[in-house]
Amino acid sequence: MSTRSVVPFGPHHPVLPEPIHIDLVLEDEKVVEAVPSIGFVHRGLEKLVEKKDFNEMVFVAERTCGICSYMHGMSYCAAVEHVMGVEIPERAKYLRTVWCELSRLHSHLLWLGLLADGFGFESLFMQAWRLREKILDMSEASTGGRLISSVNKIGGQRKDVDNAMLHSFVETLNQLEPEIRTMVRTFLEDSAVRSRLDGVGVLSKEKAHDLGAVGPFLRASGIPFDIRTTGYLAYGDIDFEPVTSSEGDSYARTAVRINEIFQSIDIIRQVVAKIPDGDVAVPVKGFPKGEYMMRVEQPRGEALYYVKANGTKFLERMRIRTPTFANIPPMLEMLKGCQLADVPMMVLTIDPCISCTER
Amino acid sequence: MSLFSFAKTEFKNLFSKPATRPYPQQPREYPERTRGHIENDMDVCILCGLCSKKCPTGAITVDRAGKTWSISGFSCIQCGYCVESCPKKCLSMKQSYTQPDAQKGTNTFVKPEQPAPAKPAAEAAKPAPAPKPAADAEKPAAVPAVPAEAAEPAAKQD
Amino acid sequence: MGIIAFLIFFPFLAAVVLSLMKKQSKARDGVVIASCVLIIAAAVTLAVTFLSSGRTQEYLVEAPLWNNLILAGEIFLMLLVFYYGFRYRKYYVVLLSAAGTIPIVWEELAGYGVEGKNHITVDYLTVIMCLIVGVVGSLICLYAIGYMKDYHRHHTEYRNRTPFFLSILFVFLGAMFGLVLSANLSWMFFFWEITSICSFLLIGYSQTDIAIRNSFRALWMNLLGGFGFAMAILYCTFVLKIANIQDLVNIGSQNGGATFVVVPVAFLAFAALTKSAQMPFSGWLLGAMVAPTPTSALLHSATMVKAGVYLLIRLSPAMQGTVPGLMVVLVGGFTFFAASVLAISQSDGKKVLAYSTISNLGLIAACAGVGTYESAWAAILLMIFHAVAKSLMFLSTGAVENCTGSRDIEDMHGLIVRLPKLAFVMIIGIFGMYLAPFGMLIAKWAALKSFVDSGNILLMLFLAFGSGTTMFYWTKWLGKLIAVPHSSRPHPDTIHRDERVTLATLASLVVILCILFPVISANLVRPVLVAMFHTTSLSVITRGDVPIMLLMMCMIVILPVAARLLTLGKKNKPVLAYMAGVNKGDDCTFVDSFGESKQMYLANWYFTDLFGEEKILKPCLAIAAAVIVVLMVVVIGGVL
Amino acid sequence: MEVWITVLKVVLFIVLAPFVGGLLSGLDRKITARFQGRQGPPLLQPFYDLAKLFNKQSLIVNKFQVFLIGGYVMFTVFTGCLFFAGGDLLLAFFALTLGETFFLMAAFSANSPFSAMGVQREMVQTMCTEPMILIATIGFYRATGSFMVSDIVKVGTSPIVYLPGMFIGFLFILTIKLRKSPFDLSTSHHAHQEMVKGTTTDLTGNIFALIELSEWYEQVLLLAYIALFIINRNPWSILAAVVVCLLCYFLEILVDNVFPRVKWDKMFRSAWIVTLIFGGVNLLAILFLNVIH
Amino acid sequence: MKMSKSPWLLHYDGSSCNGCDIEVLAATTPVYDVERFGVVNTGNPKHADIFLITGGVNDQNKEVVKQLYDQMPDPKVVVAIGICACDGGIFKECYNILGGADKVIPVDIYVPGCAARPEAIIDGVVKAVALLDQKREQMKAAESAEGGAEHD
Amino acid sequence: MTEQNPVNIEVREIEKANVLAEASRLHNEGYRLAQMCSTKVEDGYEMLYTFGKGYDLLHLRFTVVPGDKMDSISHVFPAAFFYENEIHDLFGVPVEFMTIDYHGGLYRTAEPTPFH
Ligand code: SF4
Ligand code: SF4
Ligand code: SF4
Ligand code: SF4
Ligand code: SF4
Ligand code: SF4
Ligand code: SF4
Ligand code: SF4
Repeated sequence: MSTRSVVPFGPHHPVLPEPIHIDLVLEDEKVVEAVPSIGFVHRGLEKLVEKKDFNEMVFVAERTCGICSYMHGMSYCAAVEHVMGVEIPERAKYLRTVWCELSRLHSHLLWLGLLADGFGFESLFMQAWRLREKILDMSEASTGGRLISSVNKIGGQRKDVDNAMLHSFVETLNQLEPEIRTMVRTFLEDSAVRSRLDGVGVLSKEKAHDLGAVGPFLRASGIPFDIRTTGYLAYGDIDFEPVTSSEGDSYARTAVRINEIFQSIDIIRQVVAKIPDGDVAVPVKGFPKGEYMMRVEQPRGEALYYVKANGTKFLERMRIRTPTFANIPPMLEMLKGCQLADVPMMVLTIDPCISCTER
Repeated sequence: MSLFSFAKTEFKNLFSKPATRPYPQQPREYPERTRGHIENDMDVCILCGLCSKKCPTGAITVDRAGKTWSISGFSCIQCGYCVESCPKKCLSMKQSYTQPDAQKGTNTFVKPEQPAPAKPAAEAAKPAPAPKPAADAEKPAAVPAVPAEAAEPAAKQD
Repeated sequence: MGIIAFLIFFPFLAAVVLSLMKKQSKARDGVVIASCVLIIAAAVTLAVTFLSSGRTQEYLVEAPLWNNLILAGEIFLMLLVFYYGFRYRKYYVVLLSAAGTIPIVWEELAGYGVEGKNHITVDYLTVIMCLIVGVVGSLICLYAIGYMKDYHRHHTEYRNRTPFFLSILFVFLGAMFGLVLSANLSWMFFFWEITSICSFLLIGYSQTDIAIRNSFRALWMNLLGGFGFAMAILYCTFVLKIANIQDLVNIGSQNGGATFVVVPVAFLAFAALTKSAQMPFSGWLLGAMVAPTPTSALLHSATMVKAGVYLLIRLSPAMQGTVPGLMVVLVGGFTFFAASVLAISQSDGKKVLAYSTISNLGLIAACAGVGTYESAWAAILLMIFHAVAKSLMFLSTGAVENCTGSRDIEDMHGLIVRLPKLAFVMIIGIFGMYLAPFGMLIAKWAALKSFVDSGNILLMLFLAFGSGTTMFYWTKWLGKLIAVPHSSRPHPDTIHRDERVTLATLASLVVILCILFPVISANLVRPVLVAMFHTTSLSVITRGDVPIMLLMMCMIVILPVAARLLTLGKKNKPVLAYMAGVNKGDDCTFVDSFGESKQMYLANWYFTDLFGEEKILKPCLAIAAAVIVVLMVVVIGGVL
Repeated sequence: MEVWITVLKVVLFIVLAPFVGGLLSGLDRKITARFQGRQGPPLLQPFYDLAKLFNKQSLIVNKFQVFLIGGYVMFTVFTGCLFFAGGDLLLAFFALTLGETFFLMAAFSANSPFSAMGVQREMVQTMCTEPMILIATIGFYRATGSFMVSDIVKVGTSPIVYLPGMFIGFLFILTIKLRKSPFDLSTSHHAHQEMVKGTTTDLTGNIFALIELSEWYEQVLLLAYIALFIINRNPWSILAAVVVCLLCYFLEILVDNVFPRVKWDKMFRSAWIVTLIFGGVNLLAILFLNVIH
Repeated sequence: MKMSKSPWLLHYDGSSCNGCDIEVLAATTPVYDVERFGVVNTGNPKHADIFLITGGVNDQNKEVVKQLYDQMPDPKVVVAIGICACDGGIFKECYNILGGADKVIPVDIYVPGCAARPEAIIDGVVKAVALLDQKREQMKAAESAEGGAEHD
Repeated sequence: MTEQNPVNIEVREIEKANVLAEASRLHNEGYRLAQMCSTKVEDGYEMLYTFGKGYDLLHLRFTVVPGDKMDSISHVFPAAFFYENEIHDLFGVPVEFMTIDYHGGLYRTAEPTPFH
């Protein structure tokens, strides 16, 4: 008889906040085979286009995922705006950029916490989430929701944020930055933490490219691919470089996300300094017709929002290719041969969002 | 590379006040924009039903005949779309959220018969001893609020 | 005297009779059963008569006839090896056999032989050995009756040579009795060589390629040991002018560490190390697994390897603080540790048992090598308990194999449900191997104390680390047995009555020995030590600890009742095992990634990357070999 | 008289140890929370938990579990009694191993994936800690001339003077024994992990409560072992021992909170290396100095 | 001693959008710190007293939800967190959403909100905890009622 | 209000039979898979495959008539298996020769092939 164990990992599993199931075949602690399964949170929201008109769909889109909720809503709106040929006001673009980066901040801090939880460092998890609360407070103050912002609409933003508040955000971020820096030192320099990250789950540059990885996952393998550099929203006016790292291991992915935290803070500072005055929305009339594929850089990587409309108030098709969907095949590549204790690491270092993956 | 790199933060935490908010002992102040629950100024509402049509989750029920407007806090996603869509601007988003409960109650507002002298009667009501929720959960949002009647006498009294 | 002659000759007689009974029949079974009963009775009689007199008895002071017979026997054995060596073209065994036997024969024929005082001695140690060989050995033979029937039913591809097999088993027993009763080194040598050849024949029983390869490995290693034995005899004859082992020991212990006695002691110790399968000679015992289970049981528990440690214990007083002592201590201690580490990576039940035997013998050897009163006490107790518990383990593993077709530990998953009785017996066996308050542990405890007192830090470390690894491999086996998979059905229990009797007897012996250990210690072991060390040291286990251990024993017995009390008033509701929410409802399958059901499987850990044979066996052998070579060179160099 | 004092000690242990253990756990949780910038649970929380667990329905996977856990509890408590009665350290160690084996068997018998994986790790943990405990025990013997606790506490100089390395080594494996990060590999006490709850995954209600309870006993026992390093003939040394125990416990809490969970192989290697270096070298030193003889 | 002093949580994400999930997690972190109430986030149904479920149920996870619920020892309460878990929320018209958690298991407390904020989750847990004591009493009563007959 | 832009992505229409050949060609040119999407249209299912090279996207479109099968491109682009299983499970379009075939088990929906 073989000395291999066959065990289910998930869908319920305390280390995975979201349900994902993996059939694990183990030899001692070594993973020799891993077949994933999703579908536990599949709702079928893409098909809601038949029941909700294209305006209402904003609320559905933002609930594709509660973490980068804002970005989902925004991407959807942007896609429809493109189809309809609507140009939104500059101030709205800048505001969208601020909220996008706030989302990225809270998402990355959240992820850092989950990663810490995944390798059993509870205090670090607590610290990360404690700092994250400050970001959520900003979200709540500006949008009225901690996670689900409900400020997007086709044609711009439903709410403006006055400059005083924006500057207070920058102020808060300035205070937060050194605290975050102190915390991330543990991720980056603590040798015990390094022992869990270094060389774990290496994804080579070639594999990362061929298997279609996106986001920090891809950038950590040395490919400077960041859709923000294409200059949508206000990114064209902002000075930033994609963060990359070359090792392609879990440590590199952690380091990339950490550097992106500081990059986001910097982007917000630049945006607030440059934000023009004016309206935050334009009126939109008529129904969309045509198709468009919107590309945005979400915290987890590039998301594609494909919208196809036929001139009625109901869209013909909305399809979301989320970053995690693209990242699962390369993740499988990493799982083989890792240790059981690394399985959560592997899953977490792609920063999975099963909710949006399954929609 | 270091060990115990986190100890400094820990000791700092140990000797400073915890970050914990003493909720619920101390009620929480919410920012002005916080989206909690919806209230209706029934003096102004014309029961046109537009809000109910726009609501993405069908949380609002407008009963023209019974002159009531009700909202299920357990269906509302606090998107504020109704507030935006209402032609009379009588809806408002309050900061406090609907309280958790053992039943998925609805909040019913009754249109005053006369131009009301006092404030509108808003009553959070729930079905009294209520059967197990699982049983009546088929389409909770669409169920015309049972407490409408229950709330009515109260409203009529003043 | 008569009883001694009976013990030595009767097994040979039984062997001859059995080899003539070609057909499987009730009569043959009857002969085996009768012989076993007679042997046990004889061994017990010997013990009783001896204990009632309590004096060391010596026989056959003058025995030229017997000397010549034994000489002839030695030549015969050599020729037998020649035959097999030429037949299978393994010429190195021929060489080794010749190198060992010819000098002895020459020495005897040329008249250099020294007349010892006596040829046969009965003392406490002999009696203990006779009891082990007689009782455990006979039980194994008894077990073999039923086992061999099943064996050939399962393995139709092998030629059925059961009569041959059974007769060799008895020859083996006879040789063992001869070995332990002999006082004369040449006589011992003769019986020593018989056991080598018997094991060779038994290991090669199935005559498959692997069996033949392994049997020759066993043969050459043991012949190498035999060669060492021969060298010791020559040295004793020519330099010391003695022929009896006891004389050697006496000289040795009186002239502790003097170079002139050290040489034969070293050679004998070397021989004993090969026979008790210490590293680097562990290979032969592992290879012995290919043989039918009774062989392994016999080799591992009652005979063969015990011959090695018996010799070491005999030599023990002469080894204290000497270079051979150091050699035995280091090799034994190291083997104890290394073999227990190696056992972790094995899933084959018999292989785990084999490594465990090697490991335990290492401990016994180390104790003997330390050569103090306490350590010898530990060594003897270890030997007794090991013989019983290990034979139980081997036989029950064999029974499981015959019932389920596999002896892999992984396949014993849930045995407690499938074969409850066998599993229970096995659990007793495993408890007996390493847990308090059972015998092995008590002995290990004493060993530890003696090591601590001897101040040998390496031994202390070996023991400390080795007990950790020992715990690991036994516990995971235990765990496999006790797992309760819900949908398992009881497996048809096909073990024969003879097997059942044997297993039940051995299992009870494990428990009884544990309870009776103070008695055994006082009445059997202590006198041995007194004779050896001429002192009466304090009891090794502090007096207060004995009742505590008996208390622990009682606690284990009353546990079921206590467990009931602890949960009194509670109704325990059965529920499915947690399987991440996808338990299919039978605790054995789960909903897999494709939405279908998949069989869950829970394997133990084996750490092959860390402790695998490929990884560490060679280095371990090399280390042990280096120790032996270096210290042998030191010993021999000291004389030259 | 002697006998009655011993009996009294045993009874005191049986009665008081859970309180001490529970309080220590409560302290642990409180300090941990404060380390994390949280307010944390009440100090008596562990007792509430225990009471709750005893009040829960007990769901079992099979009936062997109950029996085996019973064995675990009995022998853990028994070990403590033996220790506090001034018994033989080695015997106490063996009894503890026996108890541990029952615990392992209970986890095995559940036949569920997470219990099974947890128990494999638990065995590795035992393999990591056993050598150090044995070596420290040997150290006590070489330093004081006896394996008996009752004799060890009567020595003139605290054993720690001769056994500083052993003390450090023991502290190291104490982290494993107390299931603290970085070594809480088999039953995650704190942050979540791949093992779910490992060995205790399939234990519920009062059976699980018994596990908690025996962990308290074990905690007290382990700290008493630490105290053994300090105590000598001078009665004041008992106070010193209590202080040292508390400090050690605090240190363990700190370690628990500043480490991620390491992988089993790292634990295994580090535990053995520490044992070899601190335990082995110390042992060599006292053998060399031949402290007692 | 009251059950309510030591409520241990099991959290399962039905088919939520993560919004409520991470709020549940947030409730355990320093700013909200539900451990003040003795809450431990166990992650193991067999140790849990309170089942926090977020998101609605779909065809693939309903068995999982049921199984987790069944593996919890009595007394136990279920708290549905967020609109999705209350009635399917914005996804209730999706083809793969059966509805709220009460479609498969009895829900004791509903916590509204999209996403339910940590304060609401705390309120929900506090309400649930009170129920635990009640259920324990009922359990005891039931036990003593059938007690004599059942004991063997 | 501005004129609505009818098509604002560049799409290359191809034949269903050529999909594997086209995919291989793109793979050789250094493209990687960005997404695969199916849309239910009147005469069947419209497949939109998107490939990326650097920041450029390239779309291929073809139609599968109901009841017809299509070839998997997962041997060329390994990540495709995930998209293809999704298309199979949600739209009911059989995909042949996928590297990992869930046989309809990727999404175990109450209603099979809801987009059918
Ligand atoms: S990674 Fe996914 S599962 Fe984890 S918290 Fe974020 S959204 Fe939830
Ligand atoms: S990738 Fe995940 S977190 Fe980001 S928007 Fe999508 S669902 Fe939300
Ligand atoms: S839309 Fe406004 S006026 Fe009309 S029913 Fe709703 S609240 Fe009343
Ligand atoms: S806030 Fe949104 S969900 Fe709530 S009632 Fe208004 S429209 Fe409906
Ligand atoms: S499936 Fe279950 S019953 Fe069958 S062999 Fe495996 S564990 Fe035993
Ligand atoms: S209630 Fe809202 S936030 Fe919560 S899971 Fe549902 S959609 Fe997400
Ligand atoms: S769902 Fe069934 S019928 Fe439809 S394509 Fe797949 S296999 Fe064919
Ligand atoms: S999944 Fe199965 S049914 Fe569907 S195409 Fe593949 S083989 Fe055919």
